[in-house]
Amino acid sequence: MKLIEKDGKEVFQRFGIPVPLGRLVRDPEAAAAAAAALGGRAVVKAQVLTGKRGKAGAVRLVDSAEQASQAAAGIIGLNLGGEQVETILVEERLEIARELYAGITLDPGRGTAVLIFSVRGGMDIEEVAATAPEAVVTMPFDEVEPVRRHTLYAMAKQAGLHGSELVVVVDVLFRLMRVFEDMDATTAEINPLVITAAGKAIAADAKLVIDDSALFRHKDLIPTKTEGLGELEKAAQQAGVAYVPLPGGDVGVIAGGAGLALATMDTVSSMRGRPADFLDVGGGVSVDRMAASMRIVANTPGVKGILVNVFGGINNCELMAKGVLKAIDEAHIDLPVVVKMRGHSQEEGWALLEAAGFEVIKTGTTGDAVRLMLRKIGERTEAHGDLR
Amino acid sequence: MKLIEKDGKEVFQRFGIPVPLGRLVRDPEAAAAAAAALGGRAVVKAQVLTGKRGKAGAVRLVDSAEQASQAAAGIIGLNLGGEQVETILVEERLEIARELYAGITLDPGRGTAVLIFSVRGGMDIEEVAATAPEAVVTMPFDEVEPVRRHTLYAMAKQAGLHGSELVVVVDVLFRLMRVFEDMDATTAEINPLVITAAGKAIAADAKLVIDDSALFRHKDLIPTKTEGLGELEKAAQQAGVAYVPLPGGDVGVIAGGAGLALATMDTVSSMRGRPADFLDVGGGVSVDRMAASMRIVANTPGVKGILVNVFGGINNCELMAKGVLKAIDEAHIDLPVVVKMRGHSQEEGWALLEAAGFEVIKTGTTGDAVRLMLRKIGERTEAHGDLR
Amino acid sequence: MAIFVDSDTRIIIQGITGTQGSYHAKKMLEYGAGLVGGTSPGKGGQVVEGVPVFDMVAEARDAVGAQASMILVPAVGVYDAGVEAIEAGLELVVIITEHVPVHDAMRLVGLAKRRGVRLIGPNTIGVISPGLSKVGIMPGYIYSRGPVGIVSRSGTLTHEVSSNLTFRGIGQSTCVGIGGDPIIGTTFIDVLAALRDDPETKVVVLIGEIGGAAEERAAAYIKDTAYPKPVVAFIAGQTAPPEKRMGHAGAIVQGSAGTAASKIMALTEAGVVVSPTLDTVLDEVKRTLA
Amino acid sequence: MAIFVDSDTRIIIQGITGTQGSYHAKKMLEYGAGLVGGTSPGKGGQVVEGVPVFDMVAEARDAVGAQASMILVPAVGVYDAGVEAIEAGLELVVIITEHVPVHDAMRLVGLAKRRGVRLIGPNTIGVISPGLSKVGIMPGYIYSRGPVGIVSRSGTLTHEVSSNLTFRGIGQSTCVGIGGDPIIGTTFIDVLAALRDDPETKVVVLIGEIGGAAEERAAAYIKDTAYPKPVVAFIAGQTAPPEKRMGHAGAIVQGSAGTAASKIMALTEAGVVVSPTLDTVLDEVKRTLA
Repeated sequence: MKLIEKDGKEVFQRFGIPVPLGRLVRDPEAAAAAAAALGGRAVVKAQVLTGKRGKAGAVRLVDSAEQASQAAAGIIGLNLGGEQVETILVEERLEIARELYAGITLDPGRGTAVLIFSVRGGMDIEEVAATAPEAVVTMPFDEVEPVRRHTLYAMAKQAGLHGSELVVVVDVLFRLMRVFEDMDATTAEINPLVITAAGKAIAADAKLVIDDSALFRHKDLIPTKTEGLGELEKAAQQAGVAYVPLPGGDVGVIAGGAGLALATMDTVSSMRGRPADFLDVGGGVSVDRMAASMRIVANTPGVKGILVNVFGGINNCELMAKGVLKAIDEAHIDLPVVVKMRGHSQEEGWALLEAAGFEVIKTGTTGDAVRLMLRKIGERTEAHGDLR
Repeated sequence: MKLIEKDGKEVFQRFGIPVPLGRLVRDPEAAAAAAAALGGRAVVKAQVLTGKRGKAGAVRLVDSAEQASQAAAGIIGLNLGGEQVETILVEERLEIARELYAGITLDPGRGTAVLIFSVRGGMDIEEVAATAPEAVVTMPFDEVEPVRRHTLYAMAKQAGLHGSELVVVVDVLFRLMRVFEDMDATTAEINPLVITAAGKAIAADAKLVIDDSALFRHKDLIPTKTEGLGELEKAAQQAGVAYVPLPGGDVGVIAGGAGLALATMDTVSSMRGRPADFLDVGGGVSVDRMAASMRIVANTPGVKGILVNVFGGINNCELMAKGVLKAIDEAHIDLPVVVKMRGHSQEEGWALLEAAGFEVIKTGTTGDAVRLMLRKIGERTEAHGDLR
Repeated sequence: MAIFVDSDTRIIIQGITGTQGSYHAKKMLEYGAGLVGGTSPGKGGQVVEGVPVFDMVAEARDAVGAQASMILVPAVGVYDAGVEAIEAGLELVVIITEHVPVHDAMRLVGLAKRRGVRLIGPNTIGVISPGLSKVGIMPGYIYSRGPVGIVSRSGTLTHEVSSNLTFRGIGQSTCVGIGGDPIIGTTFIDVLAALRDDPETKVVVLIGEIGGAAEERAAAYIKDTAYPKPVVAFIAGQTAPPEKRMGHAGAIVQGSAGTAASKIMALTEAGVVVSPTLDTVLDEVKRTLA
Repeated sequence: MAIFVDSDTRIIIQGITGTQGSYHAKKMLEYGAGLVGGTSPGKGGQVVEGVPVFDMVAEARDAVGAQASMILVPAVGVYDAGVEAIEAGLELVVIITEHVPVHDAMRLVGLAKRRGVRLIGPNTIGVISPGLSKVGIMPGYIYSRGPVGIVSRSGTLTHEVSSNLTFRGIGQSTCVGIGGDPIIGTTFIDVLAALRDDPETKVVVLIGEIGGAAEERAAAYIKDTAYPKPVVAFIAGQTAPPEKRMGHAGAIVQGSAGTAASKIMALTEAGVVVSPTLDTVLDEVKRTLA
């Protein structure tokens, strides 16, 4: 779960990381009031989950309440990478002496997390990492043993800090480690970590992503904004399946396992079909979850046929077959359906589907299944030629 | 800091340990209402910090709101070991199948903490430990490495648990470990840990003591009741000195260090004097802290003279001498004062005191100082013989 | 020969009394795997599918000589179960459960490394040495014994490729699902290293997918070690739209890796035959074996 | 000879730039102790009383060969400072600070044990080998070199007994304040064991107080090991009113120990001469030495 900057900063603050004063607002009047409360001099920032803000003009410096109102009016409603700006943060402007970078994320290659720090923070940290790797220090850790404050001192010195900056920055790093661990974060990042003219370290931005699988440990975390989901995506979330609609496609894909779903989509594309979605039913599929998956894909715009490509491994072919049939029956799905299914309880699953008149791919490949699907869609389209 | 049962249970609950439903009340009417809300059947328990409740009749079972009112009236105002009952807890009555014991405390001998568990809980756990030590299992731990759930399973099995009881009890033990560690407890105890007829494990009592030195980490902990302090004790707490008045004494004692304070008291007693207090000024003594100590002891009932027995180690003789003189000057203390002082800045301290006309014990023993103090008190008493 | 598990491996299931646990106990026994017991705290003394249930892994280790564990408990209990298996000194721990918190996975991977325990998963179908044994949930009869070693991030793609091979008469030495999560105990490289020393394995099939840099690292390993066996690879998600990213930290760790193009290029440069589609994997394997 | 610290010991002060730190740096140098530096994060490069300040203990270890550290930072920072000293591999770590959270102390004691580091304190005056060196805050000139080893829970009682001995011409080999907190790194028994093997120490003075069971454990050690040197003991608080207790757990750990009577009886039974008053300790020591 991604958090908007302000929500991330509130978590940071709870862990003792200094953040600028600021307020979330939703209209120009409130922005003006918030800026006035800060003495007029402020930063106005779009609060979005994914889009890039800097170059899009969605972060603006203002010197008065009036300017804040204008800035807010200019930012609210902007579309940043497909995301509409609804909320903005009006925030204290810092007297910046230096901009550093601090980030923690997973390092799958090591099977650990990694703390990344650089005295060259700001917008271009990825470029720094690529062009001047010596300016970026990294420290892997796996939470089995605690990371010590003195270890962070050694790291920050290696990065070139000294004196009182060393102390204030290490304190932020130490607390950021706690945020990362205690909040089950997959990313906890401060860019820039500002050293003010007065020598304080303040998190001028916050990027915090919480592991979805660990949200049960953070029930008190109520985000201001979550990713905007369409109706079908909400239904998918509720059903517990991973679903992404793909505009312009016509072959509905339901697969067991993300890898198989991707490969099925690839196979469709390789045969000049167009997948209409990615849907992974996940493990431990019930009749209802399978039926829900069928309904979601059937309702995905443009879908002309549904290809079900599943295995009885952690799942059970009989239950999945029942789910397919339940959806067809109850939701009156009138689309060609091809099921490729094998594994645990395959005989039972096959029997149910065949009794209902469906053709089942038993030992054929995904390619065989896709071919059949495309043929069926083609036949149907020809038959309904007048509907084109 | 000791917590009353109800405060302890609220901490337990926050950590997921099941506790009975209950409400704190301060009068019989509220007790009746609380019992009625529980269906009439309830337990009414005095909420005190130190006194023993069971045998004093301060825990009563009731079957109706009316009985709860009567029980509350009988308990409120009781004096339990010097402590007045002001608050009572009206609590759900559990269907008790078994009573177990679970406690965690420090084990100074090992330099660790120790988890203590027994399937023979209830009132007499100390006797069980003394007479049937095999019925009590213990596990030392020092928080350097985490205690695992499977380790607790092994311990609980060793204590004789099995089946679903094993699961519910280990869950409570695991959470109690978290209470102990995360809350900086010096004692976290559940006696009895009740297994209900329905097979649940519920903390029917709570004894929780938080390390005073770690309270800075628990600023959100607002106890319902803290130990009742007299005016002088409050002044001592504010000044940051350890102070206990001793009724019936006449020799005021101010010492640096608890051990020296105790030994000074012992020396007074061994010479047939009667110490009027225990006061340890602690380390890093300022002029003001020393002056406050002087004022507190001068105002302790019965005090006829003040014996100051300190060292310049972590403290400084000059500052301490200034504090003594400041108090005598500003608070017009007209009592014989004997100062035994040596160590860092002793020359400066001695000079100040001698310039003000005080006799200083420089190389003499505590015995020498006490002898002089008693002689001075004796002289003063004789001189004021008419005041006897 | 096989890697990680063979007919002598004494296996338990943690969570054997659950629906999944008891179901897969039955399937493992039907397959002939050496399932010798299971655990479920508070259920010690029960019997599931004829094998004894213990409260604790250490008891199973002492009583029935457990060497390997398959963890089938709900995600919330995986950390405790994993720590228990690792600290009981088992040799192989396979975590089937999906949606395990990634910090829990990371701590388990760290503990397993320190203790020298082979941890596979989480979020995996497990490992099968067809015809000998399995510590996994794969349907046994779509696998068959033979010369192809398979390593995959995707469980169902492992089923797909193995079953397609099986139906065409080509068997497998050992198939390892390493799991689809970002932090896993056993990587492509670990499995490649083990398969290298397995005389029965003549060709290795590596099944990857977009995201992360595991395939790029595997490619580097194959190149750096001049890997002595032919490797056929397939990357799923070649036509998927690119993922949106948040923050720079992940980008710094990952560099330019993650896309299908990056992976295919890295593998190709390492001398791996990258199959353009899923179905052509079969042809590539056949050709390589010929 | 001396225990724990002698004239060769290379000492640093953690927190040397603070009021207490710089004051005691001066006092240690005046005493001739081998103070070679100090630490204070962010103050690396400064100089205090002529010795260099470092940001980190490891730097002091590498640059000036620090072997021992005296920690004089505020209570809230003691845990980090202690961990740093222990993990830098120093041999002796003395925590002077009082009011250290007991869980912090416990974790430090645990770490020091695992690493084989001699940890003294917290809440102690430290250790002095009179005339040679000290890692402590005691006023040096009330101590003098001689045959009496002293171990005490109370810092000021150590000053008292040592100064009384000094003023009467009896010196000390090493005096150790073990600290007044419930959880401490070095116990009576640890010091007794070290003094036993110190040829210069002819008699041991053990200064205890009411509460806890440390004196009872020391008595058991003296008895069980047939301790070869005479021990003179004093227990402070014989006339103090009994403390109120809460909960049973402490009572179970402690049993009947804790009162002056219990301690005096245990020590007497172990063959220790227990001095009835503070002043008579001197007479007992004199008699024992005669």
